[in-house]
Amino acid sequence: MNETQNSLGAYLKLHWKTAVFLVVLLIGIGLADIFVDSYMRRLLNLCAIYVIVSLAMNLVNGFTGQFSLGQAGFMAIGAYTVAIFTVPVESRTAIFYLEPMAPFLANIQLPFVVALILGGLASVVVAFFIGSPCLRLRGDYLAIATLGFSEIIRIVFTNTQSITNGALGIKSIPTISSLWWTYGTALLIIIATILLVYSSYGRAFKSIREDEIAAEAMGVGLFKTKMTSFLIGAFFTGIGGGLFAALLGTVDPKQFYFTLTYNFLLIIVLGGMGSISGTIIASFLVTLGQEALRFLDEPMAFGLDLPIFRPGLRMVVFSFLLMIIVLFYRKGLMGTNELTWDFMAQKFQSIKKKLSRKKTSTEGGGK
Amino acid sequence: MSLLRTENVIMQFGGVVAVNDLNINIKKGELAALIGPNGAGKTTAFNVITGVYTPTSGKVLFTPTDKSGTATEIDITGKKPDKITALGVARTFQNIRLFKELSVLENVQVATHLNTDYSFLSAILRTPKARKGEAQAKADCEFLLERLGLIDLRNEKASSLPYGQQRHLEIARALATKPQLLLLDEPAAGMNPQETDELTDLIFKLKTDFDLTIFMIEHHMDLVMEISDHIYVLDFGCTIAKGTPDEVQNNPKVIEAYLGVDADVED
Amino acid sequence: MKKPLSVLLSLALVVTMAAGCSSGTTTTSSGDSDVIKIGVFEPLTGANAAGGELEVEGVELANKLRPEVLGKKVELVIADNKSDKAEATTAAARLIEKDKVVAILGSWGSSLSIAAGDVVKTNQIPAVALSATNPQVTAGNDYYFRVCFLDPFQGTVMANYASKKLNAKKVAIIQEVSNDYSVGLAKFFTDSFVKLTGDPNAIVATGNYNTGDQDFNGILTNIKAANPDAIFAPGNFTESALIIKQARALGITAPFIGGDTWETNEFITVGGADVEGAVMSTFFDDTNPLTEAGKTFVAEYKKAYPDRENIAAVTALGYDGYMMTLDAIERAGSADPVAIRDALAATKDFEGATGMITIDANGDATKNEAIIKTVKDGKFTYMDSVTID
Amino acid sequence: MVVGMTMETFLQQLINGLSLGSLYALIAIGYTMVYGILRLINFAHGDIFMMAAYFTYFGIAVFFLPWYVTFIITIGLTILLGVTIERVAYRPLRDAPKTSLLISAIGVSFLLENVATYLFSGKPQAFPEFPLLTTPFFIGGLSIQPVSIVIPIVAFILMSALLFMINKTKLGMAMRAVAVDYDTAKLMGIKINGVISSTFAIGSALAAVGAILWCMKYPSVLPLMGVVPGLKCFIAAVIGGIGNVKGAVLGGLILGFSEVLMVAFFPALTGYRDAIAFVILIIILLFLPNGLLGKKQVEKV
Repeated sequence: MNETQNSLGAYLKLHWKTAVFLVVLLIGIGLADIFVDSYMRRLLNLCAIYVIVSLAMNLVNGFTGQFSLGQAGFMAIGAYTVAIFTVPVESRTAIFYLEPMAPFLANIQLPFVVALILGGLASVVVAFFIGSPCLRLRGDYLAIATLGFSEIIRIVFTNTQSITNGALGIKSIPTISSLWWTYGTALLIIIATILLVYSSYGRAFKSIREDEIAAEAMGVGLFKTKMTSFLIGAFFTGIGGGLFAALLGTVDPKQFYFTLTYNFLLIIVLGGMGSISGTIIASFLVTLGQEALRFLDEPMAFGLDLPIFRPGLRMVVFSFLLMIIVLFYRKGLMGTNELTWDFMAQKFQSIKKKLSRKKTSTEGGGK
Repeated sequence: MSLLRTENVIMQFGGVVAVNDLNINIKKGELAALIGPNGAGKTTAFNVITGVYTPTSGKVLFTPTDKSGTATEIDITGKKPDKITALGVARTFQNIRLFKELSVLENVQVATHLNTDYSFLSAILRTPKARKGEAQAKADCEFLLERLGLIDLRNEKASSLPYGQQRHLEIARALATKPQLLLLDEPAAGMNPQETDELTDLIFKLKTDFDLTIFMIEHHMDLVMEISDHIYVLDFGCTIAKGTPDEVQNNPKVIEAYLGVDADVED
Repeated sequence: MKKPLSVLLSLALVVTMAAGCSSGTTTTSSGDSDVIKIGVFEPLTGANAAGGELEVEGVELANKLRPEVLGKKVELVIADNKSDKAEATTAAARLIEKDKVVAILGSWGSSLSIAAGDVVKTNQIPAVALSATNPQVTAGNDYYFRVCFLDPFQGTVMANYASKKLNAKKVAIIQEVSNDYSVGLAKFFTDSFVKLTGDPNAIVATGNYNTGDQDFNGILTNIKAANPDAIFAPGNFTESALIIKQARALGITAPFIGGDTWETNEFITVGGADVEGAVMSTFFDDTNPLTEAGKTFVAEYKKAYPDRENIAAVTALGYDGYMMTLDAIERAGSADPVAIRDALAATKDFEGATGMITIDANGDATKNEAIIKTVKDGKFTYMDSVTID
Repeated sequence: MVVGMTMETFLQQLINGLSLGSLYALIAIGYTMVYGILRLINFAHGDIFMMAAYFTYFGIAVFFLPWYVTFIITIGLTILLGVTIERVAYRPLRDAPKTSLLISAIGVSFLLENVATYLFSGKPQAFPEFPLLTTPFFIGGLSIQPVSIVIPIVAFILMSALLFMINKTKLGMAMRAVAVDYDTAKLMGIKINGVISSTFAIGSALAAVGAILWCMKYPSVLPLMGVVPGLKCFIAAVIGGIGNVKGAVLGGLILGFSEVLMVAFFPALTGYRDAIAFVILIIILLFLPNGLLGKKQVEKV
């Protein structure tokens, strides 16, 4: 191995565009953090959380090819862990007013970061128990079993009054509003995912997606590898859930109905199963798009009182879009490609070529 | 010394006996071939050896040599395919099973995964150990691609390669697992005579250079007769003959069951 | 190998884009225009849509009657919180930041109001809950008020009714375990009923169900075996109507009693003949308005919706919430949110359609009167009004 | 915690379990048929069921058609819906990766739910009453609604008819052939599209019958009413061995009885009732991955 490649200088030389870009990105987040209003801030925070959870889902579904639908459940675990451990002790009696909090938890309060990581780890533990039976099974059973588990988690949280406060949920969770929490975490997770995907482990994930039998014949342990991916995904999702709880300041079991998972499914399908950059773009498009399409639910859209614009239309349009993508743009925005400098240069070249060809062809037609 | 032995292996699917009482004994360093008409159970035999199927009864025994040079016989019957591969058995597939969306290089790199000695955490953190491992694996893979004449295509998608090169890539990928025994399932299928000749040479060279033992299913009789040390003939799941190419060629059962009935198979 | 890190490009692009467009939108609406915007924060889709629509009707009716305050036009901005908490916080933030409302009304469903609580608190925009009866809505939040009574009060009312009017000694409870309202009300009822009867085992059976369940035969068969004098089943009207239907089919004859959420047309259409005689507590009765404002409201409602048979209590509360807020703006003499908050907190003896409203230190309406209604001939019919001190 | 369970209560619970289980069984058959042939979890099946309930509601309560006409129209429309879904959302993806097909199924389910919410509002509609079938009669302390007896009978008749069709008719043979080996069946000259469409037609018709009976017993119609029954019936099909009609019926009954009996014997756990289906699913998958009556599947290499 070449020694110089290890040094920072050499790395920067090789990836100077990326380095510059990262700096610009950080400055961008900093500026946004100072200047955006709280509505936009909330949306941007939500975008970052969606990036985290979708990326985790894509790691399992897109890169490893294991169709898992348990995102809502893992988010719930992360969210509740943060909620339970960060709610100020003094306000707990007021919140748990139907049944007091279980004594072994009632006086434990942890710093946000600790609770956040604990939430990720808790969801890893649960994922291990879910994964052990399910990851040995055929793919489509995994889908239904993870969906089922996510429902079980919700039902359990509804019924364990003294720990989760049941249907009442937990409120007064200390909130985060700075973009740095969510974007910082998202950035770390994106980088970790990139490094993972472009490592031997990432290639093992992809080989399973491509052909399980061949992967196994090449020495890739199916169960172990699937499990690694599943657990990492669960960890990230738990973290995403924890941030979600801290963003909203309140959690209750209904938030984690399994249809929540469909949001992330839409994102990874739109972005491209197996594309990190696609997932990131799609997370923003979907989250901001859902807000932007609000006018569809308002009867007075465009100043016309059209009866077709009424609550519910937005979701119809949304689910319709999902169908269109699945049926006609099966690979989503990016397929399994990434938005790298090379990729962009290539695209740019091909567009340029197309344009110039058009030009010549119209000229030719003119003669 | 025998490298791979099977003892009375029977593989049954419902009422169908695909492999019946298979007894093979492959010695270290030899090149053995498994022939027989279509549907004779050859690929099933491979699948049993590599762990894709667990045999209904019987044993598969493999004697790998470890780093210190000691050889121990291990019962690999019903072990998971990846465990068997890790012990030193690699294979190619009759109907080509490449990782289509991955690049040529990545295809081969996947096969080095079983030799990674760092955790996924060090992979994420890119620890010196992980970097070193990755670089080493990459270098190994590039070396293999060089040997199989695919180095210039390393960044192409596997699915975009022409058929013959896909077969080469399958071999490169199998070699990257650092096998002691290589199972080739019809490596020359679909190749023209010239390509077949080249492949024959290549297999021979690889065998010596990588110190391999090869077990091969093949329909091209020229190839089989030219390079095999030992041949097993399967028909309807049963071993009807075994021996050197000469012995097999002159075995009346083989001529009747195989060559006699389906003579144009040699093309 | 490609340069994987450059993947991050997309992230920056969109962040800067988003930051760009947000700064564009915020500057457009200015503070000193000639309209005062009030946000209506209600579920118009999802599980709570029916309740949300009824409240919006009340708010819109009130807005029609009193479209101006301080010489400025009042504009309602209706935001759908989709019966979903995550949407709720975004919707509330949107009303405040994007639409620049000075006050918010809503939402049906306590948990949605609770979710919005932090948003209104940190942005210092007053909010008035209309029918959210959970104590948590206003607890520890200086910016949330309400015009309805609370669950502990309602639970006590129904326990009194069961004990005194029905002479019940043993009661069975069926609660919607995934619904905070239902669980809370069941708990307050239990406490109060046990105290009234002095019998710690007065609750003879408890059944739990989840929102959306349709089969209750299992729970009801257990309850039938326990043979209670009455069954308290607060919860969503759909499930409650099915519960009563199935109970009657099983031959359970004990009377069913419940809370304010039952008072919807769907309860009667789904329940049919079987919900006859079901008893519930509620905020308002259109045949017996308690105040002059109540009479005006009923008259105007009948004018606006001539084909409606009865008026939901939550519609009256929607009306009250709007009127009380406008009253506070007038008293504050400005459309400054903090001034409105202070005026709301100082509300005393405001005459609403549902009674006289005084806001206490918690931000709750002190109401000591509840209406008891029953279903008679397919209509919600006034039975009694109960006062508890 | 069993509070003095009497024989009467127990029998009543058994009746409850039988009628609920039979309803699950009817819907589960539709899942099993589609899975048997396409190897696809038809996520939209529960929503097809929901649409059938709306068709019946509109026929009787809005257009005042006689019930028998409505039932025929409902079954017809539901078949049309099911076949259309297959045509539009599944057929173009038949050669695509499994995941795409599964996502498409989820998409259809999501779309139907949202369209129904948009068109019919989230409010429940009251399903018309059928006093003849719902007025209970009493045997001792037992209360029995006639519909509770009709449901298992209908389920049994339909199952038998279906088994006859699958085993004895030409279409049934074609279905079995497609289920075993899609490509070979094609080579044998079987019209794959026709067979698959028929499968969806039969599955949807069963969903329609299930919806009508369901609504007679639980008379409210909602856009999301198909979600939970849909999931549970899929689980019922897996428990019995997916792809197997008898298995679906068995699974449905097991699920119905387990739910009701859990409520009967452990009243304190009633809040966990919806979880029981998933718990059984996991246990079955762990110990009998092919379900109770399913066959082992061997993957071709």
